[in-house]
This record gives sequence, structure tokens and C-alpha cells, in this order.
Amino acid sequence: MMSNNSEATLTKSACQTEHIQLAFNLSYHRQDNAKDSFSLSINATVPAKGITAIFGHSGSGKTTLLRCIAGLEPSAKGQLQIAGDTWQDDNYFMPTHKRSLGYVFQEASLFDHLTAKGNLDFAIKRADKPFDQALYQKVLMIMGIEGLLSRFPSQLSGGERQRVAIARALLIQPQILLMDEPLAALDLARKQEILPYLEKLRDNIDIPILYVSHAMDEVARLADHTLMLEKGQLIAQGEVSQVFSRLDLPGQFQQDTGVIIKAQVLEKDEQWHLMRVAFSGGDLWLKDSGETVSQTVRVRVLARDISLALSAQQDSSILNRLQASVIEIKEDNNEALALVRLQVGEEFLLARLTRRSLAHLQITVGKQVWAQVKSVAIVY
Amino acid sequence: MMSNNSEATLTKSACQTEHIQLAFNLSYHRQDNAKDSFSLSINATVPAKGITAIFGHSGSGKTTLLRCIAGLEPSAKGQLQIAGDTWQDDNYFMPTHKRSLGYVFQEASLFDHLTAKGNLDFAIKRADKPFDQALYQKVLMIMGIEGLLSRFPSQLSGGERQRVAIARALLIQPQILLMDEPLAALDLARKQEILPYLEKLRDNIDIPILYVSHAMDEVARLADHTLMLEKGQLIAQGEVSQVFSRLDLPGQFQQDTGVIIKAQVLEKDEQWHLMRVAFSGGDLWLKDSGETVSQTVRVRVLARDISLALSAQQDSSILNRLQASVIEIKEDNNEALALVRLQVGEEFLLARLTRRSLAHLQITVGKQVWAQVKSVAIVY
Amino acid sequence: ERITIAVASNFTAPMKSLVAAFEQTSKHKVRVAYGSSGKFYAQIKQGAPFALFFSADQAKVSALIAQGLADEKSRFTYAVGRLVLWSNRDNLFLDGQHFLATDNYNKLALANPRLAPYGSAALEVLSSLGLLQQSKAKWVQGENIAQTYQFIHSGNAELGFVALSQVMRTGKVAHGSYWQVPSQLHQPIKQDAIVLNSAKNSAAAKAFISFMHSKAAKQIIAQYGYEHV
Amino acid sequence: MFSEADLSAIWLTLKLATIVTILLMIIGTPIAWWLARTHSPFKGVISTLVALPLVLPPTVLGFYLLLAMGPNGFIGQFTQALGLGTLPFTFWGLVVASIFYSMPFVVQPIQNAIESLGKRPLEAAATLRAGPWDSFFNVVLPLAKPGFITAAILGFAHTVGEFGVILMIGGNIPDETRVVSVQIYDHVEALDYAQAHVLSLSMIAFAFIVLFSLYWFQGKRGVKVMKLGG
Amino acid sequence: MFSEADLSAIWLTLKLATIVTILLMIIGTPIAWWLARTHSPFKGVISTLVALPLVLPPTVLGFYLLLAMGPNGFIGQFTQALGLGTLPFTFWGLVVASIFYSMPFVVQPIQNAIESLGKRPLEAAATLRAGPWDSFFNVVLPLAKPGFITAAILGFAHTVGEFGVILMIGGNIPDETRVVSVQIYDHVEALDYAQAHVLSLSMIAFAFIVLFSLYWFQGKRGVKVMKLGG
Ligand SMILES: Nc1ncnc2c1ncn2[C@@H]1O[C@H](COP(=O)(O)OP(=O)(O)OP(=O)(O)O)[C@@H](O)[C@H]1O
Ligand SMILES: Nc1ncnc2c1ncn2[C@@H]1O[C@H](COP(=O)(O)OP(=O)(O)OP(=O)(O)O)[C@@H](O)[C@H]1O
Ligand code: MOO
Ligand SMILES: [Mg+2]
Ligand SMILES: [Mg+2]
Repeated sequence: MMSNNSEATLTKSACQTEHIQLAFNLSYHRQDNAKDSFSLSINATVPAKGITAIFGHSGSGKTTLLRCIAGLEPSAKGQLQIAGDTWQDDNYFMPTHKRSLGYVFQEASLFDHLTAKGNLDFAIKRADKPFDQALYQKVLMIMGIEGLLSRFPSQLSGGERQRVAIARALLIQPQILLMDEPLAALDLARKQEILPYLEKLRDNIDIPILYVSHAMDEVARLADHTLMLEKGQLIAQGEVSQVFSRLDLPGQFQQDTGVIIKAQVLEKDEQWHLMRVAFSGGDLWLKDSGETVSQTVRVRVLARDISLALSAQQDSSILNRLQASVIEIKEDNNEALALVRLQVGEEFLLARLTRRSLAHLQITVGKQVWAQVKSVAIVY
Repeated sequence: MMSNNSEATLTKSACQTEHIQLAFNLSYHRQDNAKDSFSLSINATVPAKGITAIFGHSGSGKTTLLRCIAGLEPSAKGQLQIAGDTWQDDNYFMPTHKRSLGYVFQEASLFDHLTAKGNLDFAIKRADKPFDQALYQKVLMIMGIEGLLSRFPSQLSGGERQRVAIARALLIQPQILLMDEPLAALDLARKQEILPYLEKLRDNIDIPILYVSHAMDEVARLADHTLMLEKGQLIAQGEVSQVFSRLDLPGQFQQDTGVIIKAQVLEKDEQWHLMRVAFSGGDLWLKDSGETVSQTVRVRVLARDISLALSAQQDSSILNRLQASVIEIKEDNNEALALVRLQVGEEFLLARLTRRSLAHLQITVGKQVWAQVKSVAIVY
Repeated sequence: ERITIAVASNFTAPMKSLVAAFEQTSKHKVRVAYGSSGKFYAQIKQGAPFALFFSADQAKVSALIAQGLADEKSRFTYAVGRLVLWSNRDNLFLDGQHFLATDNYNKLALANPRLAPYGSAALEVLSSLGLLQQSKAKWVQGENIAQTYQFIHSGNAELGFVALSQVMRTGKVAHGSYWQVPSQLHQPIKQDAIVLNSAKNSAAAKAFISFMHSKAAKQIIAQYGYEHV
Repeated sequence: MFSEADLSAIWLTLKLATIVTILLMIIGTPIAWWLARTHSPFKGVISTLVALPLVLPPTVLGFYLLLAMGPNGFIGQFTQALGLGTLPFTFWGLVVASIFYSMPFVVQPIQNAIESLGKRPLEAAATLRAGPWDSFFNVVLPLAKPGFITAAILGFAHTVGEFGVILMIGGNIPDETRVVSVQIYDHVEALDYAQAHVLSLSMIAFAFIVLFSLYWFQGKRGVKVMKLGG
Repeated sequence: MFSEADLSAIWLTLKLATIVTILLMIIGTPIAWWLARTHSPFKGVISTLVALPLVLPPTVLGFYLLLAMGPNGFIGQFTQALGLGTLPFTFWGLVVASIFYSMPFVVQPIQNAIESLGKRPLEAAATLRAGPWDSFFNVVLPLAKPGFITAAILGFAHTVGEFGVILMIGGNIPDETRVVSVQIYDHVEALDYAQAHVLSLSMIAFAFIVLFSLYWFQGKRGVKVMKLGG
């Protein structure tokens, strides 16, 4: 766990406005081919706290957007206000090195002439806040790079390089973190060590993180807010739970469609290492991951993990059953499937079912059903 | 679909032995720090056909192994026989450019002085087989790079670069493909376009593919065989279905534990776009993805997608229920969970349940249960 | 007082002895810059800080006078060069005129006639002997007389016209074959010196010039193979 | 404007510089390649030897080359043994001397350019079935192009501007060894400043045009992307 | 072994080459930087002007510098207006002339090295709060080190080996402008070959030691990894 000390250090105490305003216009034209051009045009407001996920197809402009925010695209016209500071507007362009940000590039960006340690020290020396030994140790440990400090980048594996780069961006102790697919090169086990740390960051310091990822599970776990890009345009934005429970999203994220629900820990079952959480729609059992009673947690329920039943079954291994009413049915992109939006209490769930099952169970809008959720399917 | 034409071109007709023998020893020592060293020591036989997945933590030696096979680590001592040809032994070292292989590097490797098209042409000119227009068009389409051909690498996004690199490796039409996390930089939608193509490759040409990935779903979907590395050593190898149905695997792949089952298409339900496939354990309904009746398919069943019930429930949206008997129960790494190994016909399934459910349903070894599988959870 | 003087490079060796001798008896100091006369002309025009100029010929001195950079009255001839036909190889020839006529050699070295007085003297000799056209194909030209000497000394040119001062050591020609060119075959190679305007009133310059006219100086000059007037 | 002698000198200079540049690229490239890639303990010594001519004043270098290439020098003995006679006072003598003289200016930029490529492009080329020559011409050459161009410019220019060495071993033979630099020098020494100016200005103009078109061309070829905000 | 005049020439040469190299690095680096990064239409012209001195024979360059720095030349007018007098025949005249003369040898390697870095390291540095100077000294300089070292070697060596320009501008004045190259030339002219050999050999030995230790040091500093099979 991060020491209180380092958390304190990372906490920005100055009062600040609540949002990041960003509005950018940028075009790439190729001289020799007028048709082959890309333009980014984004106008968005994201919370100046927590993690904002940036989604989109390959080539949709995610990296370009982060570069604009970092001031690395000087030809981008636009406005940018971060927590009350103006970084860019029609008349002003703050150079990158004056912007208090940490950037994890999509591709290798370590300095080849410095060892891993040299790269970290580069950040520490220029950090916005004084060196914090506890933070340093913590970051090294989480990233699992203590043993690599004396190596040069050419002596590191792909994932090791990326971990050093993440550590470097953290040690600059910035006001905003821009992360371009930071975990893409990492294996699941390593991801599962780093993700909780990013969660801690999100929860304990009030700097915003813009996080490009195409791994839905990362995003669902980490992000509060999301921007979805398509061909340089914003096609959706908002709270993660809202955006992902919309049925009209582009098909790209089908497999991962689901909702995020905030709930409160009610009780812990020491014997089975489970805990029960409550939200307006009822209770859910999930793995006990160390939270304390009455703490608020976020649980993710994937559409594919929900099955519907007309009665409450007792002799199944499925622990969680919620009473729900069907409020919307939408044909899925796949012609065999349908998405069903359910109301449980004040929250919504999404369920993906075969159309045959829908027909078989005669599920229609307004019908009362039991939503069965495999507890193991709840991510967090 | 790939035209028959190009499939034929890719088919290697020469007779060949069935396996790839590889045995490598390599050490990196750092002069200034004797303790900080890495050594790879691998001795394995993998089929000279189909996809072999290479797994392991970041820094476990996956990239180093591929480099040894490609002849890019001249200091590696070892033996290497690919389909009857000796590429390396104690007395002989075939230089990389004589080895008929395609390599997708983990990091950017496009030639900066050539456009995307120039990069592809580089491969085409030197390909082991004559240019095949149909293959070319096919590869461009699958990788979605038709519109990018005139751009230089610096004008491409991260994912776009990777797609061009994959296309380039395919167009060399090699005897073996080495792919180092080829899809890590791609979003799900793009992955889902490329994966079926790789499957086609696997099924239609008899060249082996060594595929480094940490995405379990990719591997489960694609690979027949797997090598698992840990600190430069081989810790497990074998058929994917065997390796992954073992309960004693390191914890790293928990979330994705599951089995792969070969089954045959029995009937198609045109109305609901479903199809029924049969294997020794029974029938399963799944999305119709265009296969023809009596074709053999591979279905993946994740442990997390299986719930157990003591009776066959009829009013649930879960389509698939298989009668199974419990043959092994193992506590999972997570203390709330357990893994159950089930026999269905001659195949095995894995189910991950909470320990409480196990106790509640009084599931013990030998007990007969119903395994409920959400049809939508079947990957392929 | 210390003065700096410019001296044609063919006169380097004798000038070193002359300055040494001068400084033994005088309280004045002389710094010497050696170089080609053409370069010194250009430099003096650009205000080079030289008190005296010892040219390799008379032309540059005349040009300086014409430019008003020196006083005609101070002009004097400090040495007259002697031309020899010389080869690095012993017993190649005794009678140079005859040997030249045989055309039995690979290269004939001479100083560039446009630049060096020894070169134009060599040209005169060849034309007096009627060998100008015949020998032309075998010429190699040095930019100055020292370079011409190197061509021959290194054996790259079998023979050539150099200054007597170059092949003479302590009054005798040290080695190789040589033929002293009869002086009627060319105009005398007069090397003139002049006081530059900037040193008109320099005591050191006056002292050095009067030393140059002294017997001791003339003896040194003669030792190095120059005639004096 | 130009005398016949001037024209002949100009022609000779261009011929010399062109031949020397071509030979330098052919000889210098493998040396640079070796120096860029080797871990041999001799690397330091070879680097030093290549760079050494730099430090010697051209006239001194020329002086020693005159001795070495003369009938008693070791190069002279060698060329005589080959039945080529001796090199001084011949065009090919100038070529050989210029190669020594300008070698460091060619080797160093190429070496740096190759070193800065890293090994990735070569590895990628090898996996694409490109053998060493193929990789060299189709990957290394184009990627390290600025280095090669700099090498060629420095080599060519240095040869055109060469003077001391040529003076020493050329013998100022019209049509054979009297290059422009010597010709200008002669004009200056002979106080024929007008003719010197004409020749120098032409040389500057020529150099300007050549260099400028080269840089311009290089600029054109590079990837140009217009970026426009808005 | 060395006469007093020799020693004075050696000292003068080292002083000149050191000062010139330092100034060249200071002046050449920003020019190289600008040339490497700019998209300005003047890039071609400036590149050409920088490279131009290359093509001129040193004595010719020296001749024109002499005219320009003389009392009626434009540089001369300028220095006189500043009350500095004229530069020819002074040590600082040599410095100025050598800077013109050796500039291309410094600018080109640095420019190439910077160009081949690409923009990523600079972008990364900027996101790590490194301003332009900071980036330059802590990122560009170490990463482009081989280019800077080559530039310094070529600049230093070229100045040590310089002869024609110095002879023209300097006027061969003992202790003031008579550097080693001129001193050797004088020995040769005076037919004092023995002394010329001594001085030349020392110069070669010195150059060898300096270059060798430089290359050796450079090799040491580089990342060395032992790879052992087995
Ligand atoms: N040149 C080198 N010198 C020293 N150690 C090296 C060198 N190259 C790689 N290593 C080390 O060897 C180990 C294996 O590296 P490798 O690149 O094969 O890992 P990997 O399994 O591909 O990891 P990743 O998933 O992060 O890409 C790592 O610990 C790495 O630090
Ligand atoms: N310098 C450039 N010139 C022209 N086009 C460019 C340039 N840089 C990027 N592009 C184009 O702009 C688009 C957006 O690129 P960007 O890198 O932002 O994509 P991305 O969303 O980050 O994709 P990925 O997930 O593949 O990294 C792409 O189509 C790319 O080809
Ligand atoms: O001293 Mo001269 O003028 O070079 O022969
Ligand atoms: Mg990107
Ligand atoms: Mg790797």
C-alpha cells in the first residue's frame, strides 16, 4: 500500500476548478494526395479528477489527442484548460516542458544513453515536487523494476522498458497523467499488479489521468469517464457506466459490453472469503478483495455474464440473482444475439442473450425476470 | 474468405518431417554486475504445423527465444531443425537471411525510408514464392491498410504500423512465422478481423507459427500447442487443451482458464442463427459463424462461464447444459474460489466457482452435476 | 628594437646565419618571416608589419615601389643567384649541356618560370641551348626553387635546374652530378631588398641593412652559393 | 574569360575530384562499415590511422608522399615492381595522394550514420531475406543517406580545394596535374590578381550551384507533410 | 631535439587549435541545430554557405580573407570601426580565418547526428519538464555524442593541419602566427630535412596518441555486454 506520506505529496492542495476543457482542431494533409488526410476535431469537458478512458479504433486519433494535450502538436489550434490553468488558447501556447504532465508514450521513449535508473533520475530531478523516497520505493516495487535499474534500455525486454517508462512518468509527480496504452505490452499477471496501483492513484490523488486503452477490462476497472473517438471525432462521452449501458454504441466493444455499478459493502463472509455488497437493485456476492464494511466499491457486470431466468433457481452454483424488469431489447450486431436492458432498482444492467432464448422464454419489454449473475464474473 | 488460389500458393507441398526441434542456450552477463544476468535454456519440440503459443511473464525470454530461432542471437549455442532442415547445430549456423521465416517484431521495425507500400514491396521482391496478387489483396484487406499505402511510417498510428508489419511478414511467404505480440497494439475490433485470418492461415497452410502473446483469448482461439517460459526455462509445454486444463498452472492465467474442445457441426438453426455442435460430452448451441454442417470446429469454454446446477433448469436463458461428473477439485489461488474439473464424455471442462457454492451444493469428487454454459460465452 | 623582416624562402638558410651573426653584435633583434615573394607582396599591400622585404627577384620590389609602399632609394641587390643543373645520382653527367641534348632522362625539374626567378632563368638557358621544345614534355615545375630541389632530391625527377645555394655545403657540392650553368646563358638572378615605408625611421632596420653590406655578411652569403654585388 | 590553361585546369580538377570521390566512396564505405560494426580490439588503431592525415599539413603530407611514392620509397618500390613506374607527376599519383588526404572526411560521416542506425533495420532486413549486399544497398544506404551525401560532399570539396599535396607531388604539368587550385595560386603569386579573381569566382559559383542543388534536392526528397491547424 | 622556435610553434599550434575548436563548437552547434530542425526555405542557402569554404583551395581562401580582413576589406572596416585594428598578421586573425575554414567540418557531423536522433527523445524530454537548454545538454548532447566528437576531432585536426590559410593571413611571424605546419614548411624550404622529420614525426605521434586515446575512451564508455553461449 502506498504510504500516507507519498500520497500526501501527490495531493494537489491548491484549489482548482473541477474540469478540463479541451477543444482541438488539427489536420494532416498529404501534399501528394489530397484525399489522404486526417483531421482531429474534439470538443470535450472531462473531470479534473479520476481516470478518463480514451477509446477508439486503431487510427482514430487517440494518440494525436494526447499529443495535442501535451503540446507536442504545435500546429493544433485549440483551447485547453487544465484545472483552472490555461495551457493553450487562440493567443497562447504553453510549451510542453512548462506543462505539468506525465506522458507514457505508446512506443519506446526511454533515453538510450541512460540506464533505467538514469531515466528515473531524469524525472526525479525535474519533478514538480521534491523527491519522495517512499514514493520512489513504492513505484519501483509496483513496476517490478528494482532488479533492472543498472541496465540500459537495449538490455531490457519490451515489457520491462514499458514499466520503466510508466515509473518515469509517475516520478515526475505531474498535475495530469497521459498514458497511451501503458499496459498493452504487459502480461496479465503484471497488469494485475499495476492496475490496483493505478486505482490507488485514482482514488488518492486528485490528478486526472487520460488513459488510452483498447482493453475493456482495464478501462471498466479504472475509468470513471470515457471519450470515444472515431475518425478524429468524438462519438460518445460521459460516465463510463452511462456510456457502456447505451445500446446504440458502435459494435466494436460488443464482447465487453457491460455496466459499472457503485455499491456498498454490507457484510463479509470470513469463512468463504466473500462479501456482500448492496446497491439499489439488491445485493451481490463477490470475492472479498480486502475492502472494509460500508466502503463504496465499483462492480462491473458484463452483459455476457448475465443469464435470465423466469424463476429463482436454488440448486445452481450461481450466487447472485436479482429481480429485474426488461426495459429495452435491441438486436445485437450479431444476428444470433440480442441485448436486453434491465432495470434493477435505480440501476441498469445489460444482458446479452441468444434471440432464441428470448423467444423461448418469451421475454418482452416490461416482463419481470431473474437476472442471474455469476459472482466470479464481477470484476471488482 | 481467402481465395483458393492464394491458399494453394501458400501450401508447402514438399514432404517434411513433422516437428520443429529447438534447443538453445544463451546467457547475457553484465560485466559490471555478475548477479544481474539472464540465461535462456530451452529444449522443446513443437509441431511443424499450426500455431504454437509462447507464454510467459514480461522478461521471461519470449522475445529472446524468437530471436534465437531467427538467428538474430549469433552467440546462442543450440540446435534448430525446422521441418527437416537444419538451421543451426554445433557446427553450423545458417544466417538469418537464408532462413525462410517471417518475423513480426515486438516493436516498430518498418523501414522509415519506405512508404507502407515500399515496405510491403520489399518483402514481395524477396519472397520465397512468386508474387500472388490474390494473396496481396487479401492481406491488404484483412489488415485494413489499403488506404495507408502511400504513407511513411512516421505518418502512421501505432496500430497502423503494426498492421503493416504483419502484412509484410505474411507477404514474404515463409516456411515459419514468428510473431512477437503482433496484436498487442490493436483494438478489439481490429483484432477480431485479423484473428479469423490467422486461423485461416493456420488451417490452410501447413507452416508453423510461433506466436508470443499474453492475451489468453487470442491464444486459446489460435494455438494448438503452447510453450510456457519462466526466467528463461520451459515450465510447461504441450497441447493447449491439455496445458490449460491442468489445475496446477502458475496463477498468471487465472482469469482466462478454460478448455478447448473440438466438435462437429450437427445442424444449423436458420431462424435463430444458431448452430448445434456435438462432441463426446453432448451437444452445444452456439452462434452460427458460417461453418457448414459436419465441419469440425474448436470451441473454447472458459472456467468462469460455467455454472453448476444439481438439476436441469428449463426456464433460464442458458441454452447449454451438459451432464458431467466432478473428477477433481482444487482450491484456486484466490481464497474465495475453487476450480472444478469435470468429465463430459471423453472431454474435460473446467469450472470456477466460489467455495461457498461448492459447499452449498455439496459438490464433491464423483458427484453428477449439470454444467451450464452460456452459449454466448463460447468463443468460436 | 625588434623588427620583423620578410625573406624569400630560397634565402632561408643564409638568412638564419646572417641574423644570428647580426644579433651577436647588435642590441637589435630581428624576427624573420620566410615565404614566397608573391605572397609577401600581397600581404604588404594589406598592411603586413614588415620592416624590410628581401624578395627573390626584382619584380615584386618594383611593384611595391610603384604602389608607393616603399622608397625607391632604399632598394639594393643583396644576392645574385647561381643556377646549376643537378641530379641526385652520381656520375650521371659531367657536361650538362650535352646530356640535356641526348634527351636521355625521365623528368626535368625547374621552378615555375612565372613565379620564381630561377625558373625564368632556367627557361632562358633551355632556349639559349635550343632545347626548349625538345625538353618541354619532360618538365615538372616546382612552385618555388625549394620544391624543385625536392623533386630531384627524392629521385622523382632525374635532374633539374636548382640554385647553387641548395646543393652547396660548406663551399662544395656534396653529392650527385652537377653542371654549373655558364652565366652568359641567362640574365643574372638578382634578388632585391627594400625598406618598407613603415620602417623608414627604424634604427634597427638601418642597422641591419648596414650589416648586410658588411664584409662578414657578404662572406656568409658567398658560403651559401650566392654571388654578391 | 578563361584562358586555355584555365579551362584545362578546370576540366582536370573536375575529373580528379570525381574519380577520387568515387574511389573514396568505394574504399571508405567498407572501412566505415567495419568501424561502425566491429568489436575488434584493432578498431581504435584503424580509426586513428584513418584520421591521421587530417592532422598533417597538406604540404608536409605531400612531402612524405613524394618520398614514399618516389623510386626509393616503399610505395614507389611497389608500383615499380608492378611495372607501373612511379606515381609522382602523374594524374594517378594525384588520385592516390588525394585518397589518403581525403579519406577521413569520407569515413567519419559514413561511420557515424551507420552507427546511429542501430541494428533493428538490419535485423528486419535479414528476416525479409535480404542478404548483406541487398541490405546494404536497399536499407543501409537509403537510411544513412545523409551521412553518405555529407561524405561525398566533403570528399569532393576537399579534393577540389586540395592544394598543398598536389603542389608537392603534381609537378604542375599542364593537362596532367595542374588543377584549378594550383592555377589560382599561380595567378596570385604572379600578381595576376584579375585572372585569379575570375577563376576563384567561377569556382565559388560552381560550388554554390552544385551544393545548393544538392541540398535542395535532398530537401525535396524528404518527407514533407503539411500540417495545418483549423 | 626541438629548437626554441619549434617549441614556440608547437605551443602556438595547440593554443590556436584549442581556441578554434572551442569557438567552432560554440558557433557551429547552433547552426547545425538550426539546419537539422528547420523547414525554412533558407536552409539550402545557409547549408551551401557553410560548406563553401570547403571547395576553395586554402591559399585562395586565405587570399580573399586577407583582402576582406585588410584595411579596405569589409571585415577590416568593421574591426577597425570597433577599434580592434585589422586582423591579419595577428593571432586572432588566425583564429577568425580558421573558424571560416573549418566550419563545415564541424557543422556537418553535428547536423547529421541531430537529424538522426529524430524527434522522440526531445518530445520525451519536454514531457519530463526539460526546457530547451536542459534537453540540449542532457539529451541531445549525450545521444548525439559521436557526432559532436567527430566534429571536434575534424575541427581540431583540420586547424592543426591548416597551412595555406595561415600562411596567407598570418605572414609566418615567429611566436605570433608561425604554427607547426609553417615551421615544418620552413625547415623543408631551408633544406633542413632532419629537423622537418623530427617535427613531423612528433606531430604524427602526438596526433596518434590523442586520437587513439579518444577512440579508446569512446569505446570504453559505450555499453558493452558480454554475450556467451552455453
Ligand atoms: N542485451 C541484453 N543484455 C542483458 N540482458 C538482456 C538483453 N536483452 C534482454 N535481456 C534480458 O533478458 C530477459 C529476457 O528478455 P526478453 O526480451 O526475451 O523477454 P520477453 O519475454 O520478450 O519479455 P516482454 O514480454 O516484456 O517482451 C529480460 O530480463 C531482459 O532484461
Ligand atoms: N504525421 C502524420 N502525417 C499524416 N497522418 C498522420 C500523421 N500522424 C498520424 N497520422 C494519421 O492520423 C490518424 C490518427 O493517428 P493516431 O496515432 O492518433 O491514432 P491512434 O488512435 O492512436 O491509433 P492506434 O490505436 O493505432 O495507436 C491515423 O490515421 C494516422 O495515420
Ligand atoms: O623564394 Mo621563391 O619566390 O618562392 O623562389
Ligand atoms: Mg496510438
Ligand atoms: Mg518481448
